[in-house]
Amino acid sequence: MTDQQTAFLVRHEKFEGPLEVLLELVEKRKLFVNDISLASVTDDYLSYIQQKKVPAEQVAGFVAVAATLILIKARSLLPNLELSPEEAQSIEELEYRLKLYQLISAVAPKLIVLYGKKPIYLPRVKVEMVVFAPDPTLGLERLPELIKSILGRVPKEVVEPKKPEAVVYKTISISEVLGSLTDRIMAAAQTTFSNIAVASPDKDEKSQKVYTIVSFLGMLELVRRGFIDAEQPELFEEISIQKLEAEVVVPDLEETHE
Amino acid sequence: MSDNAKTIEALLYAEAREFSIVELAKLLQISKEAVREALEELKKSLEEHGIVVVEQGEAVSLGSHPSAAKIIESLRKEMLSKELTKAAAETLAVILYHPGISKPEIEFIRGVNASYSIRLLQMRGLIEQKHKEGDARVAVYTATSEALQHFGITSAAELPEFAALSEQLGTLLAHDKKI
Amino acid sequence: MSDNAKTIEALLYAEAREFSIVELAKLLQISKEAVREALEELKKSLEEHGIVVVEQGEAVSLGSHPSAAKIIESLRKEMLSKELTKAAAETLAVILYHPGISKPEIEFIRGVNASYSIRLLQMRGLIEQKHKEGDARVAVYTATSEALQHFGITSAAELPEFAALSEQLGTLLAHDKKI
Repeated sequence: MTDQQTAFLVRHEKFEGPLEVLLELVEKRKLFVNDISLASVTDDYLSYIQQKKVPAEQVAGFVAVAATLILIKARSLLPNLELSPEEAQSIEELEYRLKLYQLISAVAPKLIVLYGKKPIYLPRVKVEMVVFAPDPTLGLERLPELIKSILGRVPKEVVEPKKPEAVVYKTISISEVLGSLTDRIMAAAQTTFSNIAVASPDKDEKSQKVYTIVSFLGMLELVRRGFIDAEQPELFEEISIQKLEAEVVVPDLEETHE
Repeated sequence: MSDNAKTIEALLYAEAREFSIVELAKLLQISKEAVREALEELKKSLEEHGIVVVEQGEAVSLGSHPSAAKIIESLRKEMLSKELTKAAAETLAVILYHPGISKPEIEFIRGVNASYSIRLLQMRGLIEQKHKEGDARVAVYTATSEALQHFGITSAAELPEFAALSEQLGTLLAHDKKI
Repeated sequence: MSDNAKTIEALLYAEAREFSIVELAKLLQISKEAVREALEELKKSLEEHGIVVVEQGEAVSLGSHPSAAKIIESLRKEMLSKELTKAAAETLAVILYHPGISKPEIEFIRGVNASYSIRLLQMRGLIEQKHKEGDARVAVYTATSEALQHFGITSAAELPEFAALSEQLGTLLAHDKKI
C-alpha cells in the first residue's frame, strides 16, 4: 500500500472519538473509571464539545455520551433523583465501555512499539514451474459481475471523499441551550420545567431527549448557583420553578472550570 | 522426528504459505488430532533453530526466527511497513485479544466508526473477515499469521499481557450481552 | 545450535535462494571457515527433519526432503486443476480490466492482501509480472496472452463492458493518488 493510501484511510480517524476524549479527561485527573469520576469530568467534556468542532459523522456519538454524563452529573447533584431502567442502563453501559476502551488504549502503545521491530519473515514467493491451468468454470460472462461486486464493496467514503473544505461541521452548543433556558426563566417569574425545557430543532424523539436532559442540567445548575428554586411535590410530577434573584447570569460552562 | 512431522515440515517449506489444520489432515490422510501432535513435535524440534512455527487460530506456517530480522531486512528491497497508527493499533488490539469480534462490537469498544481502520488492516493483510460460527450473516474479524509475524511472535499467547487482557475483554463483553 | 548456524538457516529459509559461502561470510561478517562450520552444524541438526541443506560446490540452499516429494507434487497438481477461489477470480478480473496494475493497487481496490492470489494466478499461467514503465522497481501485472485466448478474446478491450468498468476502476485509483 502506498503512503497516500495509508494517509487517506487514517485521516478519517484522526479526530479523537467520544470515548477517547472522555478517557483522557478521567486519566488526566488520575481517577478510576466510575460514576463519581465521570460526574466530575462532565463539565470538561461538555466544554470540549463546545470548543472543538466535532465532525458531522461523530456528532451522534458525542451527544450520546454527553447525555449520559449529564444524567450522571444530575444524579450526583440530586441524590434522590429516580432514574428510569433505560437511564440506569446507559450509565452502567458508559462505565464499562470506558473500562473496555481503557484496557485497549493501554495495550495499543505496546503493540506500536513491538510492530515491525524484529519481524518473522515468510520466505520469498517462489513461482517455479508455471503450468497454464485456467478455470473452465470461469467464463467471460462472469467477469463483469466480479468487478461490479468489488466496486460495490468499496466503502462509499473511499469513492467519494468529502473535500476538507466541504465538510459540514455541526456543533452542539450547550451554552445556547442554557442561554435560552435562562431567558425563559427571566420572562416568566414563576413557571414549570416542561414550559421552559428547550425544544430540539430536530423533531426526532432522541434529540429531544438530549435537549430535555440538557435543559434539566441547566436548571440544576441554576439551583446550585442560587438563582432559582425548584420544587417537585411528588415523583414524576411537574417541577415548579421560582426565580430568586432579579439578575440571572447565563451559566457559562467554559468559565466554570478554566 | 515422526514421518508426519517431517512431511508437514517439508510441505510448509516447499509451498511457502500457511496451511489450515484441516487441509494438512486431508493431505496427509490423518486426523486433525494427529496433525496437532505432529505440529507440537515439529515446534519442539525447531526450538533451537532459525526457523519457527507460526500458529494463528487454525492456520500454520513457517517463518524465519526474529533474531535474524535485521540481516534479512538488509537483503530485502521491499520493506515491511513499520508504522501502526493509534487508531489502527487499537482496532488490531481489539481483534488480537478478542478473536472473532464483529464490527459493531469493535465500534462499541472504541466509540468511533471502525470501517476505515478495518479496511486498512485488511489491506495490509493483518486481519481477515470471516463468517461468524452459527450465524453466517454476521462478519467477524480475526488477526492473520502475518500480523503475528510483524510482531515477531509465533502465537497470540505471546502478546503483551495476553491471558489477563483477553479474559477481561471477554468478561466485559459478556456483560454487554446480558443487558 | 550456534547463533551463526541459526542465522544462516533463517537467511536461507527467508530468501529461498542459493547463497555462496563467500556471500554468507560477508553478510554475517565471519570467516568462510566459520560459515563452513556453521553449515556442518546446521546439516547435522536438520538430519531428522523435512528440510535439508543442499550444497552444490560453493553454493548452499535449503530444500524439502525427497520423502515428501510425492505429496507436494499431488498438491500442486490439485492446485492447478481446482476452480479458482473467489479471491483469485476477483484478482484476475481486476488485472484483466486494469492491465498493468500493481499489487498495492489491487489490495486497495479489493480491500484484502493479494499475495497468495497473485502467486496462484502466476503459477497457473494466467497473469505475469512486468516492470512498470518509467519505474522498473515497481512490479505490475497483466493477463497472459494464453489467458486472453482462453476467454476467446485477443485484447482486454474486447472484455464485456470493458470501457465502463475499467474507467470506474481507474477513477478509484486516480482518486487515491490525488489525496
